[in-house]
Amino acid sequence: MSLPPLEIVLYAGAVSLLIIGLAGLVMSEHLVRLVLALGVAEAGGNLLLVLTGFRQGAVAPILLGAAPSGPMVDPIPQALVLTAIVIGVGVQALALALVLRVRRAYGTVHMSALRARLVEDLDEAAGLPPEGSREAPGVERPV
Amino acid sequence: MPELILELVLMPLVAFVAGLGMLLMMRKIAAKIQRRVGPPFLQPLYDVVKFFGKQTQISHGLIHDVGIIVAVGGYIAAETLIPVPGMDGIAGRTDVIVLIYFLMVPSLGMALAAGQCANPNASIGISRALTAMLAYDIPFVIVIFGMSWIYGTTNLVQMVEYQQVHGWGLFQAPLLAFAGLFALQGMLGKQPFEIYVAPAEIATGPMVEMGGKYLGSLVVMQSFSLYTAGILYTTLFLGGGVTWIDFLLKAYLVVAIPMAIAFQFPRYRAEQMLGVLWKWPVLAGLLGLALVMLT
Amino acid sequence: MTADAVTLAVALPLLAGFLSPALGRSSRTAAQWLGWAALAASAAVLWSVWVRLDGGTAAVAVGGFRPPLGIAFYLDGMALLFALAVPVVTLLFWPRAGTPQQFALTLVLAAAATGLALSGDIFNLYVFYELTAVASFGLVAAHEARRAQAAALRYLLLSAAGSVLLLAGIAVVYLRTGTLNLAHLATLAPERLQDPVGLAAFALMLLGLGVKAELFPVNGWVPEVYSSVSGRLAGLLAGLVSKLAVLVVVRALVLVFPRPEAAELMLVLGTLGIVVGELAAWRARDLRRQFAFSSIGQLGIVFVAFSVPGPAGIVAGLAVALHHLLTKPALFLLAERWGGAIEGLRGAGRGQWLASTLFILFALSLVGVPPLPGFWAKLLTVMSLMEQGTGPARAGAVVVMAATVVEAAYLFRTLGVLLARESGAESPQPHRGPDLATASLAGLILVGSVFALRPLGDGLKALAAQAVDVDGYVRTVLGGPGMAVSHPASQAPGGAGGGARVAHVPPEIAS
Amino acid sequence: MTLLDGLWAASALTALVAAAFGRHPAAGSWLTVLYGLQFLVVAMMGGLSEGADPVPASVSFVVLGYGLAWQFSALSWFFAVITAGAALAAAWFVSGAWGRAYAARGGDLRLLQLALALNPLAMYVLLASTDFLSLFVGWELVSWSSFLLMLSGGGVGVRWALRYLVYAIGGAMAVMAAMAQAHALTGSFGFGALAAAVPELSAASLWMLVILLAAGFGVKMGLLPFHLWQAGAYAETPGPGAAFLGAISSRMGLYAMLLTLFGGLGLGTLQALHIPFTPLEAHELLAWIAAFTMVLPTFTALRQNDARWLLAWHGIGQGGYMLLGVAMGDALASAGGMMHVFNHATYQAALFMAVTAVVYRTGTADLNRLGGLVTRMPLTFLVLLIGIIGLAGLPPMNGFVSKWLIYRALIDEGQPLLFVAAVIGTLGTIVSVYKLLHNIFLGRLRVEHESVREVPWSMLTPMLALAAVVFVTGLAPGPVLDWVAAVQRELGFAVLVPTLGGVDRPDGGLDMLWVVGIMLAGFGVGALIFLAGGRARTVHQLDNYAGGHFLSAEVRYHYSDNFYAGLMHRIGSWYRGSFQWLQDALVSATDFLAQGAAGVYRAVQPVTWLLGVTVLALWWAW
Repeated sequence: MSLPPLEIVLYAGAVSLLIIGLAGLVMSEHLVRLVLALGVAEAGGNLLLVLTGFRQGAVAPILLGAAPSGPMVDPIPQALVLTAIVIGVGVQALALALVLRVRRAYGTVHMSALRARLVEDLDEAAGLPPEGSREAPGVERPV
Repeated sequence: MPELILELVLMPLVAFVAGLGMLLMMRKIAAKIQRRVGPPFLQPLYDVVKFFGKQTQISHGLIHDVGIIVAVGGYIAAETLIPVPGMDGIAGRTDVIVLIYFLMVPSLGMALAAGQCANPNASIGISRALTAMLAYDIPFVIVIFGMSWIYGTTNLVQMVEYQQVHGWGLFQAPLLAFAGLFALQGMLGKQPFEIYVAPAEIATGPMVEMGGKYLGSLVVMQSFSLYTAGILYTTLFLGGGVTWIDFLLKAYLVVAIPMAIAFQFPRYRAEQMLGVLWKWPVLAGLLGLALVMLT
Repeated sequence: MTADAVTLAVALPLLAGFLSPALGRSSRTAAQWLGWAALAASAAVLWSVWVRLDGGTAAVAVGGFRPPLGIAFYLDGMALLFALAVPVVTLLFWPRAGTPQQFALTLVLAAAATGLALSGDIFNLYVFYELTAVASFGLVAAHEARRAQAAALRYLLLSAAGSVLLLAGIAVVYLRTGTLNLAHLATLAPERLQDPVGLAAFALMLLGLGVKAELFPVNGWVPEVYSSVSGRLAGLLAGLVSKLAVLVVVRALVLVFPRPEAAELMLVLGTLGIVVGELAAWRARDLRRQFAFSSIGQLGIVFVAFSVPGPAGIVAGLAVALHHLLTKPALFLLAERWGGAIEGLRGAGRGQWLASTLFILFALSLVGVPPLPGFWAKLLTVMSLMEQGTGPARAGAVVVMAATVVEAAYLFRTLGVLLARESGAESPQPHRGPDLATASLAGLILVGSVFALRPLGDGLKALAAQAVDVDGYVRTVLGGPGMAVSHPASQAPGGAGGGARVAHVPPEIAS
Repeated sequence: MTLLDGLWAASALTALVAAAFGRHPAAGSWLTVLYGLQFLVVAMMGGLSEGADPVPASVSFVVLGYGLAWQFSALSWFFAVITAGAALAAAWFVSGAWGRAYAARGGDLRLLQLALALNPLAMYVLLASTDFLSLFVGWELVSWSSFLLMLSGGGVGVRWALRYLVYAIGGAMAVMAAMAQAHALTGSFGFGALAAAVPELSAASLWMLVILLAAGFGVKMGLLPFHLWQAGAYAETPGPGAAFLGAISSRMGLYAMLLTLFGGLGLGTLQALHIPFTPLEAHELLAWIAAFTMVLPTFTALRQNDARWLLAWHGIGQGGYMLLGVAMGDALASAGGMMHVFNHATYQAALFMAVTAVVYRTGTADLNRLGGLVTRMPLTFLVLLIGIIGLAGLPPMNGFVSKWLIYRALIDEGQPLLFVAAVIGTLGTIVSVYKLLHNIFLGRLRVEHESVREVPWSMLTPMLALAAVVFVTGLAPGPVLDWVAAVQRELGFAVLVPTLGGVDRPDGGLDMLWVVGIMLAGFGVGALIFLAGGRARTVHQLDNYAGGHFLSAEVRYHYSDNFYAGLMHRIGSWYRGSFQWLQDALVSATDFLAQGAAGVYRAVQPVTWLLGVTVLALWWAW
């Protein structure tokens, strides 16, 4: 598949954004950073989607009267990406709301601390002693 | 049919007499080795009569009696399973495998009787006796297998016939014959494998609570066991007998060998006995078996 | 009622979902009844369509645009079966004690899940998938305990990352084919997608959808969420939502990516999921997490079964999936009161004989004891894998069977604790009536299906034959008889004025 | 309605009555009558052992396109008659005083009765299998019903039942794999199709089938190395349940092996299947596994201090004789192996019942806490004595006949090592069962057992009946051997033509009528000789030689612990617990893997896995 250099740059940019976003999701510690990383990844995904309709030198497919001469870009991805952006924004808003509630409940915005507290909470809710060095199943082994 | 019944009566009777003779021989050999004169000719008979005639007879319960009856009766019955010159008894209807398991029944009877005595010394004796059985029976069954393989039959009558045509088993499988003799030493409970009888220490062994006719029955049982072992070995390796004279001669000779060895040895402990009997006769037996089966 | 009425099955719960908070302000009971009515109506619509189709297939072009331009609903046995399961299961697992907001979210979840089952367009699938996700985040976070919010946030981050991958996968597919309609894709796929790029697109979509479908290893949220929320919600997510995600994957696999490599990827990840899920369940120290991990393992079996090409795999996968749909939610309901540490449940089952009996029944069926349905499902899976005969398939069969041993070990170990003669320190409260009733219903269906094995088996085979009939799909959607055009007037949700987060959906449906 | 339907109906009725009225004191007798009815129905099918046509069931199903049908043949009938007899004896034993005492001690009598009734029902279903599918269905039913029976006592039994369950499911999965493999190879579940396809199958496929089937069914039989569950699971089951399980339950594994390996694949296939780089064929491999199963568990039994455990371990060992006989495959050996199923069921049930009777009276089965009971429970002693003679395989009991057939065949076949192994197993059994008998019934009676009485007739009757069967079928093995001959004919083995007393062959046959007759005559003569002596006086057990000490009730004058001290001094260090170690290692490995699996879900950020697997998947896609 031979693409024009511009498109290569554009695709590479979209994929890079996606990878940067996912890497941020893996490596970040702060909850807000995580949400931002998610935003970056989504931007990458959206860019990829909208690029699928891109044609170099093409015009917007807006039909006013006569059809324009020359190539037009594919309109469908643009419609799709609009939807995807809206969804993404909604999800990010929800995420931020949850970050706020989590901060209020746990007093931390750090993922590792949150994870540790969550596990404690889960064990407590189940009436289990915290899982420490005692590497044994909860009940006797079946055999 | 009447002939068969006569045989069935005669075979144990002969066994009894010949067995008492073997008992006498044993004591004579012991005396010779220990440079004593030894008992008179009829001493074994006197012993039996004396034991049975005793006034004080102590029983420890029904099973004590039943066990003794099984011990003696089992041997009496077993005598009809081995062919002797002129008499096959029911040997043709059974085989050597039946015989070796049949011979465990009297031992079980003795074990029952000793166990019922409620004396731990007797129980210890039985525990050792059963351990000894585990020791000597393994080489012995190897021998039985080998001889059955050679003769192509497990029928003792046919075994004798085969040997009378093709020569003695002793020459066909000398290693197996050696293993058999070794096992015989253990089977007879003679030194160095006599820990379970332990005749030198009356306090330990199955006989500790036996007296009177109980002990007398055990003497009878021993005489049967000597005779049975002798003729079984004769039948397996020495071609049985054509006439009673050569048959009994062979049987006495077979029994004399362990006797002669016995009185020159001290005693092995139970675990040592296992070690010895599981090593040399088993090795010899397996080697003999390999020679027989591969050639 | 014509086939295009099925849009109502999506629209009615959605509409009710938007009305519910407003109505709930004045009367919670009214909101609840509204929800029930919408779901019942949705079920009725789907049922009547199913009856009318009578084993046939149909396509509905929403908004009047003829495929492949517009977006389409595709109706066949498999789609309708799962679509019908949505309102029914949602009704059974209705958040009875919830707020009107929870009702709304549940209704949106039901609407989106129905759409997921019916949709014949991959971008539309993405939208419904996102809607399902958002509704489930909301439902998880609505649980009062703070651990639910933390779990919801972590769930959200993972799920959103998965969605990005799904979107990327869709972008790749569109890039290569220029279409989003599944039927159109099916015709184009043999020449455009049978290469590494196409496979990569499938991998991205599989992993993206896998988050919801509890596919290994993108299911890190499962134990956290299921042990944070109520048994009803856990049952709904584990039983229903995961199956619909699987359904979408299966559709994509059958129609667009019929390549052995694609199936193999599913097989490998499914196998690993079985291993990891069952082993983790073996070590789990409380009942909820045990069931959560066991659910991961079961979904692994579903993936493994569906990975077998041809109708045999579909039959096996459907059997396993439906069986899990029946048993696992019911087990989560039982875990509602027995949710604590397993060791603390000593003797808890004595005196609660109905619950114990149900537990035994579900455990037996999960382990696969004939003649219970679980056995037939497992047998079909193993046989289809062995029949396939390739190395990975055989390995999958071995893993399925080895997992059964582990599963039996922990389920009956737990049962042994529950029925122990001596009792624990404190005995848990007895089960709530509705929970037990729902679980009993599942148990009755389970036992009842033993007596209907023959029709069930035939039915599944018919469904599977239809599902693998790619030509039939294409014919139904792109032309020929059975195509129908829906009435724009039925697209009511646009005017419903729901929350801002979902406001973009109605135009999408109506577009 | 066929007789098989009748049998199922009778058995199902028994289960229903047990479920409904099991707790009621009078239910025991009614249930016994119902078990008697089952036995009667089985007996009415006796024509099967004389070459009558198979008895089909009138129910059949079609599920997912597979037909499910059932029928009884000579093989089924042979196992069914044992099952029905064992169930009848066990139910009779429960019906009276034992059941009441069990309920009074807090046992769940209804559960026990129900489990006891479900087991034969499941077995009748299994025994009527016609193809892999019905076999598997029946197999699972049997597994789970015996699981229920093991559970029914609660307590320690639950742990053992769970261990059993893990083994049983593992075995069942092996069977399922074999079944799916057979279906993949032949396109059908039928044994006939498999047998027909054998010539076209590769050695690898055949080996896979043989190993899967042998392992799967071997678990139930307690074949090495899958035997660790059995002793504990059977021993800790409530007494009559243990008697039933010990008698017949694990023999279902042999039935299934006979049906699939020997009937399906065929003995000839096994004999032609060569193990690379060795002189062995598949059937010899089975025989060697059987040989190890005979020897090792028997010597484990020797070390047990609990009577029930000792018997259960012997049960495992005796299973080895059955497989050895069948695997050797000639007329004598296979007859011996199959007859041993019958013989073992009779004496093992009697033995478990005798031990249960002792537990009923004394409250313990600990061999170091008993002794001297022969004076108090003479009939139970008699049953135990007859039972152990049978178990040890000594004349005149039936156990000897089946073992003799196997020994004789091994000599014919020229298998010295297997022969020696068989004899070692027997010798170990003799040594071990004497300890059982001695420590319970012989030696010194303990003070606390002075007032013990014989058990009531409701318990004695089935025990004595079983003991009588052990003796009578030893005296005249012909009828049982006739049944076995019918099975041999059905499965395509060489057929043994028996006489009433055993086997007539010139080069060493067996006529038990003569053997037993001469033995009894010998005992008679022995008794005459004994009575010729002076009249004996019975003394009290304390009137004993004690090296000068004066014995009193306080002095413990009894030898029981470490009964074979000398033997253990020699072989004690040979007990390595290797199989236990293997099992523990497997469990530990699973646990270790499970830790790793649980670790997947400990990730702080699960997106890590998402990213990782995406990269891997994309890399793989290219």
